[in-house]
Amino acid sequence: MTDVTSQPPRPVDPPAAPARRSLLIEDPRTRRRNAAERRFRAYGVVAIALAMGALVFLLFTIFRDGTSAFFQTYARIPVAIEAQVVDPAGNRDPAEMQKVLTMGYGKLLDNSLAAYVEANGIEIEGLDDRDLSSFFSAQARADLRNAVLANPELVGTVIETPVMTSSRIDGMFKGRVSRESAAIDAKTSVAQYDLAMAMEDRGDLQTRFNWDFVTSTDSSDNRPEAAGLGVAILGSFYMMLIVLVLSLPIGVAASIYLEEFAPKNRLTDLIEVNISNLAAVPSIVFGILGLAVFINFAGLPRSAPIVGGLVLTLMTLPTIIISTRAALKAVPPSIRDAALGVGASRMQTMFHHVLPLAMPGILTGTIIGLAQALGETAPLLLIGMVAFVTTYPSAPPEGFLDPASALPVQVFNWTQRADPAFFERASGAIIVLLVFLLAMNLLAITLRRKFERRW
Amino acid sequence: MSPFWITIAILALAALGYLLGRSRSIRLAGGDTRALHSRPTYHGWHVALFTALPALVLLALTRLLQAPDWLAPAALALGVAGLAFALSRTAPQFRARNVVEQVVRGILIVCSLIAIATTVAIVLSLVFESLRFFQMYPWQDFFFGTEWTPSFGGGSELGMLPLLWGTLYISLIALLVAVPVGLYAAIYMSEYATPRVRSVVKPAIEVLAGIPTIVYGLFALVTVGPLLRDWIAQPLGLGSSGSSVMTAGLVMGMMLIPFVSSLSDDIINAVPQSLRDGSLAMGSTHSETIRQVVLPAALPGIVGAVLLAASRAIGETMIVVLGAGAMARISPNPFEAMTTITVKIVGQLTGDNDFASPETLVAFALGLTLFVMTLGLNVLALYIVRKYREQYE
Amino acid sequence: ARDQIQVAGSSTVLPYATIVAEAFAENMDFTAPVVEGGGTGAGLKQFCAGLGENTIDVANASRPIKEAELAECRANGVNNIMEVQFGYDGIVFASSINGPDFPLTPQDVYKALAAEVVVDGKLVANPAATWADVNPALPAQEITVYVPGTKHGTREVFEEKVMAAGCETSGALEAMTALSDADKAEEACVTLRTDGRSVDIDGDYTETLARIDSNPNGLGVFGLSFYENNTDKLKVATIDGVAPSVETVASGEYPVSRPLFFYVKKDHFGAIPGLKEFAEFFVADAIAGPGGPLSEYGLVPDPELARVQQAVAAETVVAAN
Amino acid sequence: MDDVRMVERVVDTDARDIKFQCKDVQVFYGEKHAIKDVSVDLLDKTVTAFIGPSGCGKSTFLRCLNRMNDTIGIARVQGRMLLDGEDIYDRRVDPVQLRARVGMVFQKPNPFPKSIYDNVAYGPRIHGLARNRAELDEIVEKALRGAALWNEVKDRLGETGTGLSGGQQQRLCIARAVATAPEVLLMDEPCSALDPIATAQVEELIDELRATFSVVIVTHSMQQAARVSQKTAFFHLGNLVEYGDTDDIFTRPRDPRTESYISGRIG
Amino acid sequence: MDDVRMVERVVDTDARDIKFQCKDVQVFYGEKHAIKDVSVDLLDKTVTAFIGPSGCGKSTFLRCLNRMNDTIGIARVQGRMLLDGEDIYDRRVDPVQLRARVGMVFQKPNPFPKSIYDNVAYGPRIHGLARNRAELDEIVEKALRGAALWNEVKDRLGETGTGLSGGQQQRLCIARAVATAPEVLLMDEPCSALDPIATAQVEELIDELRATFSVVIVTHSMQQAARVSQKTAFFHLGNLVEYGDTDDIFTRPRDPRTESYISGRIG
Ligand SMILES: Nc1ncnc2c1ncn2[C@@H]1O[C@H](COP(=O)(O)OP(=O)(O)OP(=O)(O)O)[C@@H](O)[C@H]1O
Ligand SMILES: Nc1ncnc2c1ncn2[C@@H]1O[C@H](COP(=O)(O)OP(=O)(O)OP(=O)(O)O)[C@@H](O)[C@H]1O
Ligand SMILES: [Mg+2]
Ligand SMILES: [Mg+2]
Repeated sequence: MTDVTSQPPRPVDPPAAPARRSLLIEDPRTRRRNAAERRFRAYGVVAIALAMGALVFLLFTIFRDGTSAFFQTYARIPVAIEAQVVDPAGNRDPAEMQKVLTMGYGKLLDNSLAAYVEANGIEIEGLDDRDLSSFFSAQARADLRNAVLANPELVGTVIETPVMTSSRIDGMFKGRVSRESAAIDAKTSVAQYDLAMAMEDRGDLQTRFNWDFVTSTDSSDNRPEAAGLGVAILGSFYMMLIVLVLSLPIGVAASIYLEEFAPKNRLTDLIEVNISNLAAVPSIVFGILGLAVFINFAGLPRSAPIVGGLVLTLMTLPTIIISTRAALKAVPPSIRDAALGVGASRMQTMFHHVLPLAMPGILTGTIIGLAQALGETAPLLLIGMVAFVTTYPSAPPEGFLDPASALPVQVFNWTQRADPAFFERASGAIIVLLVFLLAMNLLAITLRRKFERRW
Repeated sequence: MSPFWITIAILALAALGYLLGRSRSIRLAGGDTRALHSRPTYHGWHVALFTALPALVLLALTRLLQAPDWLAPAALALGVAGLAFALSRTAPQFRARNVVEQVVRGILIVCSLIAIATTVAIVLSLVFESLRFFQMYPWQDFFFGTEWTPSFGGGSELGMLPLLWGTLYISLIALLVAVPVGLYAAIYMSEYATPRVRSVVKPAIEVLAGIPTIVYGLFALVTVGPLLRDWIAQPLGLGSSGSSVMTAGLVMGMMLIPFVSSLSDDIINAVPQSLRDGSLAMGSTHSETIRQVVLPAALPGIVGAVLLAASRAIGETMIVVLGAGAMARISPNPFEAMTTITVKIVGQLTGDNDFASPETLVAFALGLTLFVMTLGLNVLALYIVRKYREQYE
Repeated sequence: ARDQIQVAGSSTVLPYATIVAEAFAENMDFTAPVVEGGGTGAGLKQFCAGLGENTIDVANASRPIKEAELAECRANGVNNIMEVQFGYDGIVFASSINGPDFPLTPQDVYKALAAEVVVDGKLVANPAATWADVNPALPAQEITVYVPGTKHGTREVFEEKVMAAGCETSGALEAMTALSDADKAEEACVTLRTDGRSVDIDGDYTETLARIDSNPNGLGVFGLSFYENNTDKLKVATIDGVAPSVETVASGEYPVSRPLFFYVKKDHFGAIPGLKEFAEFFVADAIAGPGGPLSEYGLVPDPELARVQQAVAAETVVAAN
Repeated sequence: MDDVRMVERVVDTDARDIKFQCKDVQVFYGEKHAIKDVSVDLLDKTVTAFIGPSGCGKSTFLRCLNRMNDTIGIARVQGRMLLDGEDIYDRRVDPVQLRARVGMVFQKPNPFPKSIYDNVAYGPRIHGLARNRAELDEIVEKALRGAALWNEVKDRLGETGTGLSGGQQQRLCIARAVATAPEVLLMDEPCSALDPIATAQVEELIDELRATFSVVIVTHSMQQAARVSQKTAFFHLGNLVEYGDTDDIFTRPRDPRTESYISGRIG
Repeated sequence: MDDVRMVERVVDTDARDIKFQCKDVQVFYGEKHAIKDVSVDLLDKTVTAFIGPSGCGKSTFLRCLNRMNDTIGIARVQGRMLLDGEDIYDRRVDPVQLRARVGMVFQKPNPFPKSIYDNVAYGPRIHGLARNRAELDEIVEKALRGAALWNEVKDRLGETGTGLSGGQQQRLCIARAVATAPEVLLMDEPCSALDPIATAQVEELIDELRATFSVVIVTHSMQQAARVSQKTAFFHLGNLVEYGDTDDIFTRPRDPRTESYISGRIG
């Protein structure tokens, strides 16, 4: 503020007694300055409001689109396990029965549904075979097959079990499919819509909370209703475990060395610039690196969380290092002097005094770095984690080497799929990802609050 | 035994070593720890480090070089040897603290070398393919070409200038959003807000950094793009593109807010209260204090935060793809579709092109160029910080 | 040792491959294969990186492998490659369901999207602003077409089968050849305008769909299967009067389509359990045949599927030349 | 050693206006009751000294006078403090305006991490006391001269203020406060880190300032209090034990606590 | 006012060992030559006072003695400084060990933002001076009593050290330094913020410490120097002008500069 005001300056030489001014009345200059103060403060409020507004809006859209992913419609009808379909050889030999593929079990469901329609006297114009066969999820066939193979006794009986409906039927109860859209939708029909409504009236269709969405594995484009996040959650969990365990200590250690111990010379300048520069390297380049170093050179398997974790660690390091160094720099030198003065070593000064004071900044870096790592897909592209994986990785440590996908990968994949039902799933996956993020950061946020102080 | 269990065993051994070293030092001092050169804990750490470090390094090496399996248990043996050696060294006058600190220092150095190693590895993994690219495509055309039209049949124009322009343009707009908003938010949080408000708002804003970028991309595509087109671009006659530099920049700026706000907030909070008091006591308003005393003192940290945000802006793909489109173009009109280097790196690497063709290899050259450019940017930032840094106390 | 098959490559093939992988894991006693997308080029690159556990076993491709790529494969010791063409993907034009119909011809598209057209014997920047400008039979709607970006294989097909074809039938090729040489003319045929009426999409079809949602004037290029899953939002355009469907593409009536492939490392048979079974399962009638889950999803089955099945069973590899 | 430079100043208290009128002031730091029921009237154009053992609440009370305690989260102030008859804790009072009129030098020197020049020019700039650069230069020089720092720093005005010695920093802070030309100047042990010569110069400055302003000074040096002040307040454990003319306090203390503090004096 | 509590102490300089031997010490802050060619021998079991005008280099020289100047990037130290005959700037010397033996109280109080107890216990903890908690408690109490702070803080040992008054903070720092039991204690104006009673107590402490250690104290109070020290060094503009027995310096200064500084004394 070098501005020279129009207001006559108070005489300074000699300092004559100024006219009495009331504290309660603002003089023009103060008024102006206070207006600037209020503006400044208002900018802050506006900034916070903008950020919070953006957050609320995004969360609102995510929850609006994604909540329904946690619900799923099931039908409860009697299913006859017809022997001639599932056991053409008729000898109940599991090896023989296995030859009947999942596709074959569709007939059981079709027939059962037709029988149900007849038994309940439902009359719908134009209800044809296709409407019946696409009423249930392809997953239902697979479930049925697994049940029969696991228990051949079932053959020839009629079982009553919840049967997963297809995504269009499910969509009818989530507002995604209407009678009008069904009319022009190649994958469903008005007749199917009427049938679903008729079944719902009878209480045979129920939409209930769908834990499977969180626990089961991904599924193909043909059965969006069965897709789940189990593998992705495990994969993300394993990766984040690795990232946290590696990037936090390494990042903090590197910052400590560079900020406190390294001689200040060209070389350390170079390192410093270099680290900030690493933050600007597009994340996919880290994928290229991971492929070359961890898979081709070190011989780690593709699609494995360990490789993903290592790549994300490298990617997170700059964020943590930059924020940690800034936080270390901000600790007043007098604190260091005080500790050194009583004979603490530099290491002790560092770990006993400076580090705790820098902790809020370090934790912020960690929170942001991990958030970024958790949401990143591009580097995983090249190391094979943007994949369709339908087997759960085993428990650690072997699980680190098993194929897995990750939450953002699942979001990314699902938003690309053709069936609109996947969009809802992707939004649901984002909700899970955010919950995961908050859970992951909760400790850091509480810790940070504990460490925050002014001096 | 799998390497994992050997690691666990070594760590257990190190823990044992810690206890042994500690108790042995106390015993040697006859129970009076004041007779020791270093605190018993340091003796403990000394033994633990000598047990674990060589063994773990050997284990890592065997794993990396795919050495025969029997070498892995050898690591365990080495751990035992290290333990014995360190224990034998323990003596009251043994400078355990200095040894431990030297080792820790070594570890710190190794950690900071990881950053260097990463850089070297990145450069190496980019440079060979880039060379292959420049053998197929003239470098003049790449660096100075203003046309970016890759095609499958060959004969592509692969000038990077349109991409560079888009990168700079979009990043600039993103920063124009993120820096003021983030900085003001940080100032408000650390200077004005009550601790309660701050403890809620800060983590909340940080959630913005954790929302997957695809959400932002869709937000740009579905909401912001049409909004800008219908309410600003078309009425002003600036074009009718749904995706634009402005869209991507605005949305990306939103994502970057927490990068600026949270880091700056911590740094501002670390400025000693005595400086604020000094300024307030002169009759300056709170905002004058912030602008003229607090912010300059916090400058290095804030520049770091802004750099981090800029880095993210340069490296972002999804928002640009969905928000700004894929059109490589040089135009001053922010309501036109453009694209960035990073987007094209990802695009060319994941496309259907022949992987040995210049259309794919150009991704590596782009990556390398970007790397060098951001390096220059960072040197500049370092220089600025050095010049204007205000060290308090 | 790795006990699951690793597949990577074209994102057009990806949905089919996942359907197959899922069914394969369900019905056979093998671990579920891991299927990645990543693009044909990236898939083939990893495929050709060498043999062994750290490399993938199957590469999906939306185009045949190129000579250069084969050479790289060979250089890295990947010699016995089986090429399997398992079907076609139809490429369709579609617009918002609420908009008018578009009976297109390649010629219309060419005239609407070419960067430069011949007017009165001179090359001028394309002046067309509405479809009616191109062909009075078409609606007077602003031209905006969302075209796959240059990284997509679909783009190549679009350029060849729509732009180049339209260029030729409209007589523009001839006129331009007269103005310059043949090579330049061919290139000019497939050069799209850059004034914002043709918009490159580097993302996927969902992005195209979202763009049409936000700009109802838009016309987008989609895969047939994508359209079939979204008939409630999209209205498909006919080409030369033929509406795209699995049948019309299979019969060749609908002109714009491309073959889909996957490549298998024969040398991995035995080392990776179930690899050969997977290849066979992929092209089995129950899967890839008409009425199977693939065609249910929108794949156009290869009319010569039986021959393909035989070739797979016989482990026929791509001839070295 | 003869170190008492006691100047007999004729003080005519009644002729002076009351500048600050404090009534029943209480200050709490959280639970801690730091100032207990202090009532005191500070006169205009007078130097008032606050003395008392360390930790008795001198700084705390001083900080109340320009509401610097507002910046300490846990501090609570009760009671009435009138500056020229106006309650400074009134809701309508703008602390900024108050602090412009009531300047302060802190106990711990806290120069800004800026150049020496900018440190001193800071106040005049924000209050617009100079019309142009030349005037500003003049103000800065005068303030630095007043604080006895000019000769030491005139060649290095551009260097950062934090690179000064302890005593130099303290004088810089004095210069900074004086440059703003406040009506009341609160000085918390302004000479604690100064050598005798510099101390004498600062005391001279204080004496000069008294012509127009009132000055409140916290000091541990009874001699200093005696030399520069006309009024003295003695604090003990948060209480204002005695307040009166400096001469009276030092020669005829009424309270036994004052008596014992004064007589136990050494420094 | 009779404020001189001058105790005549019999000082037998020759019988004492030399603790610190400094030879041709030069200190530069960047370009600035802050200490010029200072040679001085500091004796064991002796209190040495450094006096001189503000900014003359006292703190700078003091900080050389335990290598605290290492932490200032631009500071360069030349010359030889021998502690018990060993060059403390030798490459093999561990500054940590040096600082454990040569403790320091800084000019600006700088308590850790930790509890009062932890502030004092920090040194003993890292040096392993206590075998158990009881011993540590004892050390802490003794140090705080020595620094005349115990009564004020004994009920609030868990509160943070930065919430103390200025003088309390200074005493806390003294307690912190004393608790480490160094051989040499460097004190940079340890009583500047203290009231006379506390000052007396601290001076008593210094006198006690002298029995076993050597103490170097920077002070602006000539009286204090006279009271507590046996040797005095007078610095001026970076030069060591005069060094000798305190009595001699104050009664028979040899250098005119010393003479004029002493005679101009006030505070
Ligand atoms: N960090 C620094 N950078 C640059 N110059 C410095 C620094 N510290 C001190 N100086 C300068 O060195 C000279 C000596 O400073 P020093 O702190 O030793 O003085 P001092 O004798 O302790 O004074 P005081 O009694 O005021 O504390 C002064 O002129 C000061 O300005
Ligand atoms: N921020 C604070 N939080 C808690 N207690 C405080 C704080 N500041 C001061 N106190 C306490 O309030 C009492 C009065 O402190 P004050 O700083 O006013 O003393 P003082 O008279 O200035 O002493 P000194 O001469 O040592 O500076 C002391 O007991 C001190 O410990
Ligand atoms: Mg005080
Ligand atoms: Mg000093």
